[in-house]
Amino acid sequence: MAQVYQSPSVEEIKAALTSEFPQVEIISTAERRVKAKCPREISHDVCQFIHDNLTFEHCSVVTAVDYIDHLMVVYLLSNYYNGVMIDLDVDVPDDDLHIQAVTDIWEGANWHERETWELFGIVFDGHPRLERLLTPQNYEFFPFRKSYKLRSQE
Amino acid sequence: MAMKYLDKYPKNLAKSLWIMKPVWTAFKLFCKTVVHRPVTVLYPYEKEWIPENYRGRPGLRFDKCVGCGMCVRMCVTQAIKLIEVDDDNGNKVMRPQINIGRCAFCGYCAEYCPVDAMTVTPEYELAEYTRYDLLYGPRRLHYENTTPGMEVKLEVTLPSDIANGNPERRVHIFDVDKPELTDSKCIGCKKCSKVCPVNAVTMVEKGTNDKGKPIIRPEFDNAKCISCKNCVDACPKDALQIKEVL
Amino acid sequence: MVQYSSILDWINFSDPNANPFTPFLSDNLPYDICYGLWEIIGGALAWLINLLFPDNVVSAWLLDERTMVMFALVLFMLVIFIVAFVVVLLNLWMERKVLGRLMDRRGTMIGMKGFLQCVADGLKTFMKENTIPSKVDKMTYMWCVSLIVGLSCFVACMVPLSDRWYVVNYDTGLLIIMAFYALAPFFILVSGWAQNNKYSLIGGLRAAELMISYEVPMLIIIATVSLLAGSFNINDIVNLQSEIWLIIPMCLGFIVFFFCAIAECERPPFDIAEAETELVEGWQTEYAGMKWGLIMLADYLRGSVSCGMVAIMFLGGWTIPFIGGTALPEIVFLIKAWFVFFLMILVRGAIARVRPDQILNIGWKVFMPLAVFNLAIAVMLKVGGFY
Amino acid sequence: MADSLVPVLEAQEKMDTDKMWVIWGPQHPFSHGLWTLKLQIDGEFCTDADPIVGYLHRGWEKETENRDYARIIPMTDRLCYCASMTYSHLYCMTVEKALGIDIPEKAKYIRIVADEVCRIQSHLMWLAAVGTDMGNLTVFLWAMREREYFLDLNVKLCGQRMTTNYPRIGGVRNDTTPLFDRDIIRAVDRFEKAMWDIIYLIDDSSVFVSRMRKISYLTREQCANMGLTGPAMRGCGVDFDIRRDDPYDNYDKIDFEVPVLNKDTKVGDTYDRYMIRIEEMFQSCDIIRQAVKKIEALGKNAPYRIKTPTKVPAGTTFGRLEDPRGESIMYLASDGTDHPYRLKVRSPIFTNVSCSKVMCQGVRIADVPAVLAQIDMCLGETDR
Repeated sequence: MAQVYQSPSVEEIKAALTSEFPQVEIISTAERRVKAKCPREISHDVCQFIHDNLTFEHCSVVTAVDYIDHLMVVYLLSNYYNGVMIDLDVDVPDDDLHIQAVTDIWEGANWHERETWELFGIVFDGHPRLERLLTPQNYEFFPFRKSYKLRSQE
Repeated sequence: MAMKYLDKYPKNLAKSLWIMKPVWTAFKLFCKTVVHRPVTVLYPYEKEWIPENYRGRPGLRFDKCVGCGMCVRMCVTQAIKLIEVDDDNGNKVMRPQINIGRCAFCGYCAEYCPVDAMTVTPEYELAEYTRYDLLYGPRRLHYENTTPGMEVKLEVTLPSDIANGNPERRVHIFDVDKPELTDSKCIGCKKCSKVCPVNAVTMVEKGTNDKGKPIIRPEFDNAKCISCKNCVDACPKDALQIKEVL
Repeated sequence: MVQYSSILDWINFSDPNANPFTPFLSDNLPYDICYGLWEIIGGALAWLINLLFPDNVVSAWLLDERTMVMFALVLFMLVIFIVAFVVVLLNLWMERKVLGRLMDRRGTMIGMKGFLQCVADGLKTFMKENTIPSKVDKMTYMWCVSLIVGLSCFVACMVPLSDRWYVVNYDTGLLIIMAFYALAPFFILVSGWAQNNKYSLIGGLRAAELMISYEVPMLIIIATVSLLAGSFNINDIVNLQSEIWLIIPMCLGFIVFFFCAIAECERPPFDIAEAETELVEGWQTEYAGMKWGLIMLADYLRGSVSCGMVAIMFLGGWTIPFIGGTALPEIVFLIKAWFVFFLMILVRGAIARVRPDQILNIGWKVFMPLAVFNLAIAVMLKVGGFY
Repeated sequence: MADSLVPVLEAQEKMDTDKMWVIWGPQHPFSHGLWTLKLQIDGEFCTDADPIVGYLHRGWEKETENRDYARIIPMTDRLCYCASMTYSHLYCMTVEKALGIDIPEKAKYIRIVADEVCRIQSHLMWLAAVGTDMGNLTVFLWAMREREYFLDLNVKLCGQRMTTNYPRIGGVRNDTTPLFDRDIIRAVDRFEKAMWDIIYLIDDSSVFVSRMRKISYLTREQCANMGLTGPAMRGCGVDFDIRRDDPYDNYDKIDFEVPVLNKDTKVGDTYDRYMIRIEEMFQSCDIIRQAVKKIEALGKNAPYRIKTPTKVPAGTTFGRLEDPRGESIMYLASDGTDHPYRLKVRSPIFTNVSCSKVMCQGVRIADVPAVLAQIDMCLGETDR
């Protein structure tokens, strides 16, 4: 087990993430902000590392952006000791919309993942209850995809 | 700094005699409101004071309006439509008509109006018997007691001004953004001059082309221009662009 | 039969006490009024019938002493009920107005400083459609309402306004009132079950538990008071307080009885049976329109009964210390009852709804020992010869 | 938590009691808005809860995708009727971050003032709701009365009571109106006195306090992990406030205390969550006083709004802000046009209400409104 950072600084996060996971790419850093990108296969491990070793106790947002050729799952993770936030982007290919759920790490991600599933159709593997939350249960389409047009967009 | 409430509470409830203090507090207010009047406003008979800048229904000063359609463009709920009406001289002009039933009372039409013809008004009692009555035509939009305070000025500072150390100057956003012509794309169709509400676009001949036909190009009178973007929208070849000054 | 020519000959004003069939042993003002009223109405009726059909049996029957008493009693019931009803309307008006002022608003404002609003609301509920949910136990659903409302009206009429304004003057007057007062919660429980609704069921169960835990201290207090008076007769209890109100020696008892009375008529803050935020309307959830209006009326009737009981038992009823009776003892009594009601409104406005388990805790762990302690004080007073 | 759960568990062991699902909502006096709480009850105790939301889902995020940036601001006001100012502030902040511009000092302080007015009135709305949930209408009306003074301030500042439409990308809509400084200081002073009446009514009443104490314990770890944010979280020992720890818009230049309870024990009950909000209102008053002084120091003619480009460069960014109810985040993905490519709103209540399952376990039915009142439900932003 790697070192546990209580209240890590931006530089420490950068160093720890890249040393633990070589595939993680730090896109940019700013004051109290780290933006990183990681491949889909290790996303759960990265999240586990961020939660356990970097003391990011709180998962603010799990959401997705539809870039037509691929979808991007975004995790916004926040630290309660110094207010640092990690913006973790994970690309999911359009033809295989599966990603490991992080609900077992952060209970708070539960509803965010449900919402992302029902609006974008990204299946979170290992999620305890992947049901429709905001939209009616009988919907069979995913309304927030770019392929779903509003009447005014047509 | 100290906490004002957390320093005193939670406290021993036996000291406040369990429920005697709240009952006493309530009784004090009862006595107070028996002597004085309660704070309630008897609405239909007496009304609250509302400030000049209150955002009620939009108002229009008919004579000031140029019919540029900026309000239509900015309206968040698409409540505004330009319709053709007679002005005082009997000419046909375009003026906005507002469907109050759709209006969100955001005040954008007044804020972005380049000639300050649109205002906010303090009128908020707008119930009608039919939906048709909710359509406010240009004449009906006129509000009698319009004061200068009801105009919403769009006062912005340019970031470049702040960088130059001159942040005091405030400019009307429409004084600086002007349309710009990409000469190679222009086909001289005169559409921009037709749609311009203030006749700031004049078509001038800039020589002749190799076939001997005259080249007509628009020329912009920047003093007249209110940068309403009508010419930009009307241009079939995207030859016109608003140049944003920052 | 004597031949009378004029209508005035048919109407004879006699002393009701001279009638051998008079049901009341002492002076009863509403009965006297009704008797006089019936003498006019019955006499006129008999004269009219006699005019059409001379020498008939009906006219003679109408002027019979027993018939007079019967019809006078019918009128008497009407008068008593209407007075109780008006008192309740005034209570309702006062609650709305005082609660309004206490919350910094105005309360009702329609007609006569808002009094007519209560009438309008009552009329409105009567004009509503009579709906019965399809899955309720219809019969139980309906007769529960009638029983709750009927019993409450009954109890409200039983409370005497003065020594000359009463329905019965039994030696066990206080017990009778309490007995009927405690009956209604049973039907609340039954109606909660009959409505086939989870909210109603929980509400009904809560009403039952509330009744069980608050009836006991209440009855102990009543026993205390009657111990001091040596009688359950209301007149005796009032006469006992001709010099000093019982609230002074029995101040603990007053507090306990006051809160038990609030709980007993399910007024906020003890309205767990119809706790609005949790149980929508509790056991009244499925009642709508006129039935709901009647239940509301019953609630306020019970409220006014509680106030009357407190006024009789602790505030000297219709007498004023050292002065004794006044020309209008009814008004004195009502003012006292309204004062108690005002206190109830204050408590309602100031504190929140109490949780069911807390209510049981207060009932059994606080009020019950206090009531017993109060009884001990009363026994000591009695033994010491003060009463 | 242990205290209240023990009787339930014992009862389950001793007798085989039937459990009952009671469905509260979508129209129920306790739910401030349209949502459903399915409660599994065992006698008087709740053993499970399942919140259902979505009745008000308007596709807000999708709708913003075909509007230009300026015309989204009135829509942000409609996210929540209490915290309209903070949401439009958050939106403008996010777009400014995407544009990479810095707004004038005066605008920042005006936004702080507007935000804190919004926070106070939102907390007062919550206090009113607590009053009705506990069965006392007096607290409701007194709190609403105090709230009116702050809504009047909104009218004076931006012309409307609730849908303020005040912050703009690059500043605020209009300068503070004449005498606004005087009015706001008066309102705040008055409020600080009048607030004590409500406090006497609640905190000095054994009924109110005993109904909130010792129910629905949450530990610090639970709060952080479940995503419970805002005053509810700070009542349970999480010492975190975005205004202090991740400051935005000059909050770092203002001196204020963040009320946190149970820092040592790391477990808090409903009453702790209640107390935090009351103290926050007093702290907001202090912030308003300081910010108004700063505005006065900047002078009358200082710029308050700068001109911004209509097109936002491509990329993703997010803004974070301390809403009255917790942490709200807007995530913006732009593609270089004048429409957002995707705008995601992280509503604090959306996550807080998902905690209601844990919060309701082991409490009595009568406690459920008191426990869930601390979430301060608002469905506009939950369902979006």
